[in-house]
Amino acid sequence: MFSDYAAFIVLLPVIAFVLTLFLGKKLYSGGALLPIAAIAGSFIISFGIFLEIYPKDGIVQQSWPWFAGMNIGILIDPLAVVMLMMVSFVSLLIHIYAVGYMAHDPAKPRYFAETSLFTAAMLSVVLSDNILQFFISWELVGLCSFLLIGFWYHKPSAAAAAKKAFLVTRVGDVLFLAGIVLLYVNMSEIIAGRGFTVPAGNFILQFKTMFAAIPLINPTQLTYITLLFFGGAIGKSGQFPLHGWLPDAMEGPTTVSALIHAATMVTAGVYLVARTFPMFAATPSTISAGVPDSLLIVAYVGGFTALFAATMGLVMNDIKRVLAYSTVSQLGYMMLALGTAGAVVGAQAVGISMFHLISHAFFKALLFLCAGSVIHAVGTNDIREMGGLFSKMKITGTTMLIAALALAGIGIPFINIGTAGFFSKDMIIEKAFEYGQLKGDFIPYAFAIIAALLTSIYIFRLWFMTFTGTPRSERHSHESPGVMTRPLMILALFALFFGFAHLGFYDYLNKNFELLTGEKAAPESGGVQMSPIVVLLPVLVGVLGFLISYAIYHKKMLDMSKLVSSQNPLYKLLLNRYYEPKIGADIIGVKLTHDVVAQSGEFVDRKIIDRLVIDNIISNTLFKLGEFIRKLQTGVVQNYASITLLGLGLLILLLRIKFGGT
Amino acid sequence: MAALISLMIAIPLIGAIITFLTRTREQARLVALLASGISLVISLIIFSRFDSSISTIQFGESYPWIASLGVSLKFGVDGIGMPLVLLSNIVIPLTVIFAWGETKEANRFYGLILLELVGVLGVFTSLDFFVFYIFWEIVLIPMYFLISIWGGPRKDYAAIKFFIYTHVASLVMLLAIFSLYFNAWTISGTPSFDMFYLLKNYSVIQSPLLKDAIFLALLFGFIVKMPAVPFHTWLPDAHVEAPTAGSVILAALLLKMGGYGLFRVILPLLPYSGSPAKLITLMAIIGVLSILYGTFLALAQRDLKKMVAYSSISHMGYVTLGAAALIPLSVSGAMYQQFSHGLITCVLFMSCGVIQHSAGTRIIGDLGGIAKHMPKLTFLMLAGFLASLGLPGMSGFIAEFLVLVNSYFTLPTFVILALFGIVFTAGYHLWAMQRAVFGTYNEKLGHIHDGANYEMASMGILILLIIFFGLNPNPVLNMMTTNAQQLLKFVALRGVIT
Amino acid sequence: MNYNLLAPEILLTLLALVVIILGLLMKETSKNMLGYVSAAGLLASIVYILGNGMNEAASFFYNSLTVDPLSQVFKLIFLIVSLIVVIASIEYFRDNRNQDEYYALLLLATVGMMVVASANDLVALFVGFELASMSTYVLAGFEKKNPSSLEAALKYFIIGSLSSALMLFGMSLVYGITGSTNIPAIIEFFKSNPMVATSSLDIVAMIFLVAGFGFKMALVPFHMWAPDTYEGSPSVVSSLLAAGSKKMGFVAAFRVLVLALVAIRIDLQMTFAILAIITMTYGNVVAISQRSIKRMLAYSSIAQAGYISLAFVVTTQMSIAGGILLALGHALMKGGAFLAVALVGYMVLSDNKNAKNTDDLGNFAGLGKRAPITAFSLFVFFLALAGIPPSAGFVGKFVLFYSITVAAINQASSWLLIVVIIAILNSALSIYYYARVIKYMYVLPPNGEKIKEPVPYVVAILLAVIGTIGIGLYPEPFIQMAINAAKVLGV
Amino acid sequence: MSLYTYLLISAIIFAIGSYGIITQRSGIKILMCIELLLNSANLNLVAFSSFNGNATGQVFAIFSIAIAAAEAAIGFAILVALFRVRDTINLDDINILRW
Repeated sequence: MFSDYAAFIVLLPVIAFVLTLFLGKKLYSGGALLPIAAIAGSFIISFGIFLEIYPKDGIVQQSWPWFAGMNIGILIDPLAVVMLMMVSFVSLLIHIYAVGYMAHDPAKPRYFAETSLFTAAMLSVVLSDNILQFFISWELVGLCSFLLIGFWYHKPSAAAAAKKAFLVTRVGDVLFLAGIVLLYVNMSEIIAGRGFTVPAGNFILQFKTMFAAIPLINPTQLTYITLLFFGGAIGKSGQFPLHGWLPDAMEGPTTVSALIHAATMVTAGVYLVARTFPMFAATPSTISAGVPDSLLIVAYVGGFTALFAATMGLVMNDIKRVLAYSTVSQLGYMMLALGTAGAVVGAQAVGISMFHLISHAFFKALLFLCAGSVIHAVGTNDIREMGGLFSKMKITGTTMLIAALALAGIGIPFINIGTAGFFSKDMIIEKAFEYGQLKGDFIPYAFAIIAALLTSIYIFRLWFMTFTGTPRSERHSHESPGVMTRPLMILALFALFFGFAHLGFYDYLNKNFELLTGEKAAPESGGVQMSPIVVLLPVLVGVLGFLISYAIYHKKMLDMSKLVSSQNPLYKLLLNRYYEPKIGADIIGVKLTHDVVAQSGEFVDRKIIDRLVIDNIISNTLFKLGEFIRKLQTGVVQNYASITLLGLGLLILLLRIKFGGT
Repeated sequence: MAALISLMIAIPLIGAIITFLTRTREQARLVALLASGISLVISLIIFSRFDSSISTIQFGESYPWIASLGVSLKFGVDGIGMPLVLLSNIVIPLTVIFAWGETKEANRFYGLILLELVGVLGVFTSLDFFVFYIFWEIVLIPMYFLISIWGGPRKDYAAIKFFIYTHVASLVMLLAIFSLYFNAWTISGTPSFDMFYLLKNYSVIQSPLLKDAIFLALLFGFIVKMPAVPFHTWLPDAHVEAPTAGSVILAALLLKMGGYGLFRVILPLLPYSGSPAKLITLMAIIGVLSILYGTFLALAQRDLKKMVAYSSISHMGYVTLGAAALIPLSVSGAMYQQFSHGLITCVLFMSCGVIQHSAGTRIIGDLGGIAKHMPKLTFLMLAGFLASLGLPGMSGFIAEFLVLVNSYFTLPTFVILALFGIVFTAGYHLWAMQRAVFGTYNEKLGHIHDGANYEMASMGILILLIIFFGLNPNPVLNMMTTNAQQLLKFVALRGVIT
Repeated sequence: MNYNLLAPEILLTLLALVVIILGLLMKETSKNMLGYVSAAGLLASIVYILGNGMNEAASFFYNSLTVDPLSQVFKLIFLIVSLIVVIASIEYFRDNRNQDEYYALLLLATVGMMVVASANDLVALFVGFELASMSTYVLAGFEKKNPSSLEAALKYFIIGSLSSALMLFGMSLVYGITGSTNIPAIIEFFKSNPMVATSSLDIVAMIFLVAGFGFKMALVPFHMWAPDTYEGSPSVVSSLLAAGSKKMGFVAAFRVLVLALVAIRIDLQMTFAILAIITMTYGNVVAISQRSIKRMLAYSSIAQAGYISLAFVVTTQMSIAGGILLALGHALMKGGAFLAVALVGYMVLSDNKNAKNTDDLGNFAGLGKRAPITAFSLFVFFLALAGIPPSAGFVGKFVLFYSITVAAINQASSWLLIVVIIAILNSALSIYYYARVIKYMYVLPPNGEKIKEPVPYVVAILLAVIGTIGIGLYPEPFIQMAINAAKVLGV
Repeated sequence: MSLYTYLLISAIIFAIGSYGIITQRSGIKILMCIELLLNSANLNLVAFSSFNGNATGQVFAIFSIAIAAAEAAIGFAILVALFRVRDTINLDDINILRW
């Protein structure tokens, strides 16, 4: 029966949004309770649906025609339902946490309205059954992210960051839109014939129809479509080269970072690739017509981003920025999973990637909330001014440590005990290795394993610098209120134990596309026996990273001031984030677009077309002419007579010339 | 209830005359609101009775006028005209409400606004070329006064430039009308200015050269109104100098006349023109050029209102592009773009007006952080800007999506070019918001107050409409699609597009 | 032979004499009623013409005068113009001790024009021309204490008599070639022996005639007198000259030139096109830089002459009908406009007695507030002159330009199309200087308080407004009239 | 004497007249020049009339002579009036109206 109310998963938060927006001021704590209740409702419904469909391997499909042969609808399959539960659950916890975190903010109603609108949009992304609705909701989450990053709009940095976030993701969105355009054209060529009339009951952009039509789409076109989609994913999920906005997005409240820029929205890109995985999988796996296989590109971009972002994570001093880069790098892992595992085990890659996505959602949200709790207590983002907080903030410290362990993927191999990250991430790394064996191309694996090392280094650096040692600044600090710490604990539990669900999770998700399209998925590849080294290595690098950080930042065994100095070019490169902001914003954004193109256009418009042509050439000439001619009117009558006679003569002459006559 | 349309046109006319005669501004604005309100009600009645499944003229009326020239007062609406009639009747009352506080020569002001309504309604409903042309010209005069009486510092220049520019265009168009008229006359032996009749007989013209000449003359007449690059330079000046109400009407209704011309006149002729392929390419180039050029120039502007003006140019580019693509859904998308841009641009110009009024400047650099003191405005303005940059869920997205997606069938290259524009479109909107509205409050502005309630009310209504038509386009989109399909039957017949 | 059809001319002639005689007998103060008398006379003739026979056809005095639709239309134009001018003059010349002569001369001038309108013989044509010209010479100089009025009269006189001399010379040549002064006979002669018709002597004769008529039409290069005279003479007289006697040239040209040209089948198209284009461009361009409104109107009426003379370029029935329509419209618009200027002059003088050049642009500031009716009328006249619908000016231009376009299509001649486009650009350009005055009237603040507009002026001006808009709103009968008139020429 | 003699003479008179109008400054002289022009035309008329062998031309000539007289009268009247206010009939000085 829950599935009949599927629509309310989205509608409840929407209602909450409207109510909070308009009468939030009058309600308790800026009407925080409305969204909390609404999202709780969404979670309950999602969970109920899960309980309904899980036993009978069912999926929920509802759709209503919209306009021009397109529809809005609901599609809840395994992929969607797990995502639904995660989003609504994390969002719920973060909302509760926010009651405490935002307690002193005057603009609470706006905050809660926007977050609940965001939740609605995100849920709509997850359960939409067609690419158009997906795109629309995708844009809406982008909008909410824009609004929430710029929540403290009076801070210029925040306003700028919000703009940057929106614009950079917009680049991705345009690619995505282009992909949709291309897809639409192909689809309607196939089912509607030039998009004149769409046969009833058919909806051009519905996933079901799309997957059914995959074989009919020209492979090259298909590759373009998938690549363009992936472009959208790059934008949203902050993959290289569109990663720059995500660290800046930390200008927003920490809760926002946790909700949008760690757990949910940024994973939408991964979700998009997962959603349309059959199309990616169907792209020709050889270099056809000069177009490389989409999955390969996904793998490389993901892998590279994982490493690339991790390097920057090493040197950041803003606690949230470190986490931001870690998010980017983890998203890279997810992409990598889709790419490599996709090549190895086909559709099962979705399961692998999604599992990391969800466990990451838990521990990264946890990390952010801990960071928030620290910032809330200390009042700064700079870890150089923190230290020795553990004594004061036990709960935060512990939970954050758990999260760090999960992120580093610490666990005990072979007996399969470990944190969530241990299962999800190591699985990805192993698949990358299998991919290497299969394709004889170990580069992705290299990316993954090095990134894993760096990950554990920067995260423990963060933890040690924050919680151990002696306080490096005179800031009073205290443990956060219960309304904030309890969500931490709950998330910590998930970070610890979620991992054990991995087998069931994989099985369930593997059914996904077969449930959707009715075709059997690729047969279970009899898991290649891995050499123990391969299984062990990820954990080893994780531990190694821990030890390195411990040595450097806790025991202070070696002095970093050599490395950490503006003389060191490598350090500078990293600290300036590979000069990405300079290149992106200043050179491309301001210099090229604004100063060169736009200004020259302005020049052409105002100076040439307007001044020169309209004013000078046309008007002024006429005026001057008039002034000149009127001077002929001397006022002396004889001249008039002369001109009259002259004209007469001229006319006669003219005609004489024209027809000589006798 | 036969003469609904002529009633709808007559009432604002009468209202205008009464308004001119009123003594106090209270009377004036009340009369204006009443007249436009009644006209709105009538148009709603027509709209509700409109059958969007048939493409023929509905609520047609015809009265003889100049027999010897074959001119007769023919009125009627179809899927092309109806939405614009509705739009005009929505925009004008809201403009009156927005300008509720006008003090300078109120009776003239509101009277002129009503006259504009008369003019545009006439253009959108008249089916006789002669009458069409007359209304087309009449529209200029009130706008000239709105600019030159209530305008800004360079109002003289702007007003006269606007007038002469568009007047030349319409005169050139008149030449083409002459030719069509003469052609039809020689064929049938009896003079007639009936629009469809003239258009039908275009195909009979022998020389392809003449055909193209006529086509281009008409096209010129329309795209100058739209306006399309490179005939657009009158628009920024006119907008910058015009009073808010003037800009609103100019952008929301007068520009739409050009687009209406494309659908009403240009498309039926296109398949029969001398060299359709070339002309289609020409239109596509003009469309895309306007999109990109408008976008980049908007990016270059310092003056908020001027930026909005250029954004109008770029948005109207979609209309040309969609029309040129000759796919039913692209054409109806273009029509929908007209409708939605009509609503959206109102909000933008109203925001500019409110800011100008309370902060005393529109220069983006001189503003900053006004959100602090103008929360209501910020909310509505942000909504408007987002709608304008094509945020899904707002009417603008549906239009642009339809245009882009469907134009790709026939004009892939141009669509790809147009897509580039989108990022920068978002760019200048957000840039302006960030610099002007967000950030730290610029203390030099002194204490500024939020917009008045009537202003906020009319903007709010517009936003609601934008969202409504963004979520549920069908009420207007269906009738557009019906007519678009009917229009393009001939295109398909002639096999112009491949 | 029934002379009823000439009743208007006869009536007005007698009336003129009566007015003179009454003027001798009356004492100064009661002379004001003479205006009403002449107005009554003019009105009576208008009614009479409308009453019987717009479409009559008859000829008198050994076929030297003819009555046909063409003549009737132009008579109507002349009568209407004179009527509104007389009505306005009632105020303008109130308590002037010479107003009896004024009205007599005005009536005689009207008669002269009417004679020209129906002249069927070169002699009659010449006599009519001279009658009208001489009366108007005097009228132009009627303010005999005012140097500029006298100067205007003098220039008008000298150039006028020069060109009538030219015309006479031309006529003598024509007579010499054809041995007759009767126009139909002349046409016949040309038709029957084309050799002679295309002889250079004949062309010279034609050009002389063109000069003669062109002087009245104020066609470049025979226009030089017009601006000075219009500016200098009393506004009411300028109104008569611009609106009335100007059309005399056109009707004469229609009667003689068009037929002759058609007959001698030599194409002066190009020549006339060039003349027309130069004329309209000249008028518009120079009008832009004028501050004296009367002078601006003078130049604009030169431009209008250019438009109307497009009718000679393509001598089709439609084009001539268009020419006639525009002439009719122009009579109303220009006449009304000059009267409005006269009213402004009155206003300025009532502000301060000895104000110089009362028609300066500055005096129009805020006219919309000071004299609402006048301002609105002027607004209408200007838009009509610029050819904005719905107005007489629009209808005229519409038909005229239409006919040229058609000719261009028919002859597939691109240069004709260019001619139209230039004409169109011109009428767009003209908006510039009209709009400037409109701006002064409605945008700028007034420099004085509201005045009471004298009834006679208002009546006269409103008559013109009603005519202008009326023709615009219901052109049907006028178009018919024009077409019938054009039919007479049988082109 | 052939017709052309007459035409030649009248042409010469015409030329003199127009030359005078262009060059002379005094209003009176200009009036006289105009008379010359008119009379050259009259001469034409009469000559043509006798050679065409019908009287129309002579009638026309008589008409025009009468008219010319009237015209001259008016011209002098205007000049006199002008002299009263401006104390000159030198046309070069009479140019308040221009441009």
